[in-house]
Amino acid sequence: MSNEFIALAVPAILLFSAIFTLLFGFSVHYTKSRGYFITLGTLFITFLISANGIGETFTLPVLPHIFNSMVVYDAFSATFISLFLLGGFLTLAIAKSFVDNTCFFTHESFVLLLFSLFGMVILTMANELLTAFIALEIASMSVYILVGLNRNSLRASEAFFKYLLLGSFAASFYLLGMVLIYASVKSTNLAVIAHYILSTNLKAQLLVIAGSMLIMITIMFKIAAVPFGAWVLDVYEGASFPITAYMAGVFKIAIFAFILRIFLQNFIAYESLYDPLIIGGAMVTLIAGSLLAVTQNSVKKMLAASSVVHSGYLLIAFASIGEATYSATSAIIFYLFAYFLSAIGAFGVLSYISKGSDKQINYDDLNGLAKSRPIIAASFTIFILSLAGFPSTIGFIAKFYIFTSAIEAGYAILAFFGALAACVSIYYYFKVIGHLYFKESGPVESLSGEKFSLIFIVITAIVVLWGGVGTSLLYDLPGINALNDLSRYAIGSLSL
Amino acid sequence: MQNEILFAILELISIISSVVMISAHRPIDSALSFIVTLISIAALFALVNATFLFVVQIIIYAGAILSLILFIIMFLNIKDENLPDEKYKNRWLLGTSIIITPFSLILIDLILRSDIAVHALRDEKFGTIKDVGATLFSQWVLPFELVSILLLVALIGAVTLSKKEA
Amino acid sequence: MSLLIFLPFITAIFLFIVKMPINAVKSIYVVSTLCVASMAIYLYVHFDPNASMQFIENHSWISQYGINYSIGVDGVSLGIVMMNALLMPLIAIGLYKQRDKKGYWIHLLFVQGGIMGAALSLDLMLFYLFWEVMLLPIFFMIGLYGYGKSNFVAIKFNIYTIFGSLMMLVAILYLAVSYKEQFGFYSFALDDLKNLKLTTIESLLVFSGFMMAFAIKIPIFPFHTWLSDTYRSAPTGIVIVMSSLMAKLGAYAIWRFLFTLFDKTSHQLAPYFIGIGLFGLIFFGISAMNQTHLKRMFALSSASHLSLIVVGFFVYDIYGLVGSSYLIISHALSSAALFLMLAMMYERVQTYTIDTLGGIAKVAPVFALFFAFFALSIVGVPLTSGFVAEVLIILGAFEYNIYIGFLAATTVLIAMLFMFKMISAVLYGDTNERTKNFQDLRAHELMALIPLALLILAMGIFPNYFIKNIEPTAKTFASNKEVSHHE
Amino acid sequence: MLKGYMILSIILFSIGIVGLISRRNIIVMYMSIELLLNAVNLSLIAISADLADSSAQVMSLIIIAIAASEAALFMSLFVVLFRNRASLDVNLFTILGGKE
Amino acid sequence: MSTLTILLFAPLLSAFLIFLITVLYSQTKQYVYTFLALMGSGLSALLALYVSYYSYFEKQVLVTHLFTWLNIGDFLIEVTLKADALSSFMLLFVAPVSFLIHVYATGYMNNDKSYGRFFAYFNLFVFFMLLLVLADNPIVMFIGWEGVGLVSYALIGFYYEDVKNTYAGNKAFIVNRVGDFGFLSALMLLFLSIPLGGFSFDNIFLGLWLIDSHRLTLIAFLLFVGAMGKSAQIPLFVWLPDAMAGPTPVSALIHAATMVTAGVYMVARFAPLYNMTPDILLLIAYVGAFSALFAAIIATRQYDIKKILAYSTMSQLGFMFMALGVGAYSTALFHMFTHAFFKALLFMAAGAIIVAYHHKQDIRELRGIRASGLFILMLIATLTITAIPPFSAFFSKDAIMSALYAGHIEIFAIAFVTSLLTAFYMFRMLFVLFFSKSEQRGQPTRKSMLYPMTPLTVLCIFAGLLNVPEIFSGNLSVSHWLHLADQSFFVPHTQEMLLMSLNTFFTLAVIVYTYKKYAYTDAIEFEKSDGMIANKFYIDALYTKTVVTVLEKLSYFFDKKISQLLIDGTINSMALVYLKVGNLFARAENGNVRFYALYMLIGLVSGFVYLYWSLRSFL
Repeated sequence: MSNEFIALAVPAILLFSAIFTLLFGFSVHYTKSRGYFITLGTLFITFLISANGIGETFTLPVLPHIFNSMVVYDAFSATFISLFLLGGFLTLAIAKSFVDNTCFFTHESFVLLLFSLFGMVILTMANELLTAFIALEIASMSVYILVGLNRNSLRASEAFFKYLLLGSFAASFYLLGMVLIYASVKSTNLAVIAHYILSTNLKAQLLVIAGSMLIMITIMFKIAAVPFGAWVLDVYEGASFPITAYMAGVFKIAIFAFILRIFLQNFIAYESLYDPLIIGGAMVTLIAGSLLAVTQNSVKKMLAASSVVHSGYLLIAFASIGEATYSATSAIIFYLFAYFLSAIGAFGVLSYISKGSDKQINYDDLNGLAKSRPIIAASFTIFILSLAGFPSTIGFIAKFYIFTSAIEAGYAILAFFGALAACVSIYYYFKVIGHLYFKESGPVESLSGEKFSLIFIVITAIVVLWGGVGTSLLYDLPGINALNDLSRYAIGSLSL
Repeated sequence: MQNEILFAILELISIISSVVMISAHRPIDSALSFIVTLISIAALFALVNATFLFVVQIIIYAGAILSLILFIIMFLNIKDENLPDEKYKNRWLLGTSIIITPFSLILIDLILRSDIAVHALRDEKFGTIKDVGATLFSQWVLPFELVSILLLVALIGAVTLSKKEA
Repeated sequence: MSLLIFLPFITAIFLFIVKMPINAVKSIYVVSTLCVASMAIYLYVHFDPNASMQFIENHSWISQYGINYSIGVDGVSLGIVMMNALLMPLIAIGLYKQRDKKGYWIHLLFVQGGIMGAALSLDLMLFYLFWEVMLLPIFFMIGLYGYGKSNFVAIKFNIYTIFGSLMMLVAILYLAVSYKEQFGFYSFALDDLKNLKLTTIESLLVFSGFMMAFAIKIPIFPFHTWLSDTYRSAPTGIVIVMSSLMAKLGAYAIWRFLFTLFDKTSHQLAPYFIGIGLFGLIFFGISAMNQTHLKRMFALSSASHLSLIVVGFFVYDIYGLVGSSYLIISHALSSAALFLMLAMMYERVQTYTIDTLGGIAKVAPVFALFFAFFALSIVGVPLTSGFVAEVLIILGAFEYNIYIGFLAATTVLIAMLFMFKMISAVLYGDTNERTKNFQDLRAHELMALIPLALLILAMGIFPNYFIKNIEPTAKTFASNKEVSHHE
Repeated sequence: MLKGYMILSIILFSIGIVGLISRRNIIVMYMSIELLLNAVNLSLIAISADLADSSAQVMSLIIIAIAASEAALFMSLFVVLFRNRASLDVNLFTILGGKE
Repeated sequence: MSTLTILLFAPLLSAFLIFLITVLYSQTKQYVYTFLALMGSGLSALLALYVSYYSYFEKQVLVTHLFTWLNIGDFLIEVTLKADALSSFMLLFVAPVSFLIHVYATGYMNNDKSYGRFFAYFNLFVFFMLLLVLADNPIVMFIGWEGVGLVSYALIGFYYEDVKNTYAGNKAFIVNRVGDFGFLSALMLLFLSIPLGGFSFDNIFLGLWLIDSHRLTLIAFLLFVGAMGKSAQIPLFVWLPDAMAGPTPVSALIHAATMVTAGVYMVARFAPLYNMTPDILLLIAYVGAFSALFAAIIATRQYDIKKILAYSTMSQLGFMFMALGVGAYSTALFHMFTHAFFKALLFMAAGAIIVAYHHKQDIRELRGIRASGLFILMLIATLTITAIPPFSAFFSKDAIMSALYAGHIEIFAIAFVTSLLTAFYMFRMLFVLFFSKSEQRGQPTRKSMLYPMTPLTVLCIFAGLLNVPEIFSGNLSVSHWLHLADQSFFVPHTQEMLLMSLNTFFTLAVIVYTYKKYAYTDAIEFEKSDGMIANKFYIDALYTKTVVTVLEKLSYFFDKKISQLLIDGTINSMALVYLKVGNLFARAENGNVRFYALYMLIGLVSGFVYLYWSLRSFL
């Protein structure tokens, strides 16, 4: 049932729901939990709708006459939209206890969340540079605000400030890049650009190359690749846990949806030009992220720094796209999925432990958690293992794909490098587990058990495990194979 | 020829005023010189017959945004002692300029090397409100609508963030 | 046969979920491991020595990448499987009165499953999965139930071993990708990958990737520094697993993977590894001499013997191969028994330090007898299985090169250097405050030790019965050598 | 002419970047960002004129709108920051980051 | 169940039963052990006599195949018992002497709290010794060989409450193992050099001629290293004196009569091989000669009664090796035969003295004991060892002397000096013990200890008759029976007679001199106990310095310096450096947003520079 209606339904429902919540928020009937469940329900419904479209290859320009072919709905976007809608859903579901415990999480937050998802949906579907930019801005701006929501917190406001300033700075590169491309191509439509690149010689493409470089830099900023990702530690630290999870897991997916589309459709021709840059970037990112992660005392900052490392892994696959398009792309998709599950789980657990407070969770705050909350500790362990890429978790399979694609592309050295970074990551990840299990706790605080969040944490943990060992032996459940198929359909729908 | 001379003058004005903007110590000076930059840019718009955009630039930038900045500066009542004491400002300016030079030069070089000019003939309608409007609503409906959402988001954000504590 | 792998897992998960008293946990553990043991014995009885790979199971797992769940057993892995199946229940029986933590037993079950899986895997990815997975419970057990700076040690051990594993992972992936380039599709199956043609440099690099993992796990010479601290800190169950099973698995993997995949490279590098092995044999043996901590001493002693095993493998003739396989089993039995006894001793005197012990033979003659017996079986006195293995390895070494042979033969001297001193200091002499109330072995402890002792004796007196299952497999490898030499 | 505009645009863009990085005053930083956007707009208009096509002008218009929305956020940011810190010195906003 | 099987396994079974009873029920009455122990060894002694009889008179070889021990590739090891002449000859004295010492031990160990354990070991020892003797291939022989060493280790450290005893045991086993290292290496080389399948003695000897002579020399040498260890020859003799820490029956059985002679047996066993390597034979002769002399010299300054006997054992073993070295294998064996009797007797008597006199062992403290029975026994044994005719050793030693005389005169000279020294130190001990002005009375000796000495005394006197040389119109029946690959040599009868008389004369002279010196004097008290001789030529100290200390230093160096400091230190410092760099790097993450922007700018600029650089060819 993949027709225009569905293509429009998802953003429309999100938009509608956002505005409804905004208005409903002013009504006397509004309570936080109502707002919460409206949002959650919206996410769930939209996820179901978009998930309907995945699993086959199709391309569908949405209202091409009205929208001037600026958005396109294809298997690629459907896959990504489903992914981050699911991500948003899980984030919100796990954040239930956090939402309940904090006062700054008002109805505007739900509205902004929905708007940001709307922006991501459009970003994923965008087939035109300016549209993509606006969508990106919608999403990022919502996230900026979400970061700064807790305006009484110095940390939050500072994080907001940094994110906003640097984000705007980075965004202007995109615009400059767009203009440079436009100056050459005389159009901003991706398909036209692709055609231009294929049909002209390199001399005519100098500005296109420079422009694509600038656009890439914005993207690198968003996915926090070194040296453009210096903000990530501070912002993640300042933001509240669910928002951090949202940024780390969900937002990244949308960014990658766009970067993959634009790279695969247009700039793959410059692959040999870019590869050294991306490889260098991947290496620097891996090194810097690993270095940062080992020095952190706060678990949250450690996870933030490690998300830089994960960007490094993604860049490895990204570098391999030119030589091993299919496997690298599906590796990226799988990795994003794996990472968002694990990161959302890990941050979710932290937010669950923090009970909505602004407190920084240090390693020592985890001491003895295994005794007081064994299930939480076990789930946390699973997420951590998955982040570390330990076998039998989804994170391992993801790394496996990344390394395979790197080797397939002839960059065995990158895979080696990634392995080294993974080895270092063992240290800081297992430190967490060590604190969870091996250290005696101080006075045990009783955690008010929010069942709802707990259930979703556990479900996420189980999915993480299943993603690691899931086989097609049990035919009823989609396993690793199913995800692979999915990404294949998704890539197939791009006009390569 | 006349255009070229005008361009050169405006170019100089805009560059100088923007340099002043980034180097002035007090924000109010920066803001004022920024207005000069904006107006000169608007004039550059006009130079190529982009009349509508000339108007928009004047109204929105020089009028609205800059007023807002000035308003904020005054509203916050920033005194001189609240201003950062920028001891190493000039060093920073110099250093950053040196760092950025390759970037600028490379881009300028690329622009000079590439063959982008079409020299299409402009008809009379060009740059008028009608022309721009027609293009906007025939080809750029979606971005236009999206921008409205963006503004809504910004609005919500601004309201939420600057709200006093409940 | 999958049940061998998954029964421990299933039991572990069951134990984890269901709340029950600790004795029930132990009983279920014992029953489950005994089930595994009986299945393993069934396997052994029905094992056909002359067929190569048997009891094969094959299911598709990640089909795009040609990763299969594929397991099977041959003469080499049989030993590991048997040891794994037999030692695990004995640990519980021997330590029945100790270790009243449910997690301890659950983790041990996980380890068993992991080792079983790794020993049976014929698919490299599957092997890697199990190889890594068994680290986790080990990590937990060291951290949770260990002694001293267990937290630090656990993390250090983990980083050490995972470093090796990751190198192996890259190597495995490289193989699979090369396979795809040459044959058009991915495969991680051992049988497929051995058809690969790699350039010398490639195979050298990939080989070292694999070897890194195995070398750390075994450990051979410069990669051993995790060893003594880890053994010292780890709880008994894990020490037994590490010395008897995990390290042996590393040695086994050399045969299973390196020799299968890199026949030529293995031969080219054999002299170096023999050199390292011999050096390790002597180095570790001599290092062990001055140790005062019993577990450290046995750690180094294990390392010494494992180096000998490596030598045996790399001399790569039938005697070396069979001898090493036999030493894997034999040393597994002996060291398991010794570490079990150390745990029993620790329970009684709360110390591992040699200097604080003495005179145990006087108060606990049976304990002393068993302890001495197992210690001697490590030294490799005749009638114990270690003797047979050492003779074969030495024979193999002599066949390889006479000087190598002499160096390998020093093994009959090395182990004695510390073992006899240790026996004297621990068992003999007069009793002191700590040891004067040393209680002799209890019934359940005997139940665990007697089978080990009998097995060691049986393997020492009637080796042929046991070796006939290993020999045909070794023969095919040794004859491969002939072929590749002629090439 | 087009190239001249674009070169000017690049120069202004560079000046904006320099201002953003060199200045500690947050308001000046904001204005530098606005300068970046204006630089982009300048190019767009030039292209538009060169092409005699008003699409680029529309884009420029949209960019102005985006700038406006950013302005809204920045304004509220100033308010929040000044309320919390009573200063606009960027160097003081470093409670995040670094090692605690 | 063949005879040989029963012969071999009877002691094992009784050892096992005794052991089981000890473990299961510690209150068992002593006579149960006694019964079991004597049954085991007695049965095998009887059967051994039968087998020897069978072999001697019927000239039959008994063979029993038990099972296949190992069959890999060409390495086929069958556990087969084979009683050929040589084995039967060994059985002839090993099993009966063992039995007698068992009987003796029942008295000696009476009321010892580890009575059961003792006999378990003892019977186990007999089993291994028989296995060694009966083995028909070197690997099984090696098993027995190591087995006796092992039991010897356990028995030396029998009184383990004193750690020193166990250290003596350790020393014995370790030094023995050095020999075994050689033995095992030799066997491996031998196997690999022989192209034929199977590894029994017969096969080996069949294939010998195919082996390259250098290789063969090496093998022979390594085999001899094994023999050196077991038979306490220079340089691997240091364990034997210390081994006297065990109970006296142990010394009698293991370190005098049986185990230490295994080296001689082994060399004799490999006689065909040695005959092909004359260099090594010469080496053996010299090693034997020097060992004999060396031990005899040391023995002259020893005061511990058992140590004197230990050195004399070493010395006698030296004689045997001299004989082996000149190819007189059966002569060596025959000396071993007589040696078993007189040395066992000496030890038993010494043990009886020790038991009677409150476990004193120093002859200076034991001076003037009054025990006529023991004196007679001791005297006979001492006369035997000094080869006074017509005691048995006269025949055996004389045969050796004449063989040496025929072969190597210089070795003969050494042997001659040694035999004089033997007379000196043996009689020194005898005179100091029994001929003294002072007087000591001890407890009476138990019957069970005295009785087994009687047959030994008889054998001491008459065993020589079994191999009476031609000169006394004998027919060398033992030599003929053994039928070894002896090298023939010829000494004219007159010369031989002369030698004998010379020998006897000088020996008697030495005895007289000794009597003068030690009987009823205090000469023993004035001997310096700190000279070179008394300190055993500092050989022990030398070994400690060179081997033990070096090893300990090395151990320290390996563990602390290389492992912990070098390797682990490197790894740890790598981690530390990493952390340091991380901290340094974290400084860059200073929270200042301008710096973040600067990093971005740097990234941007470098990206563009790279781009420009790589596009340069198109520009």
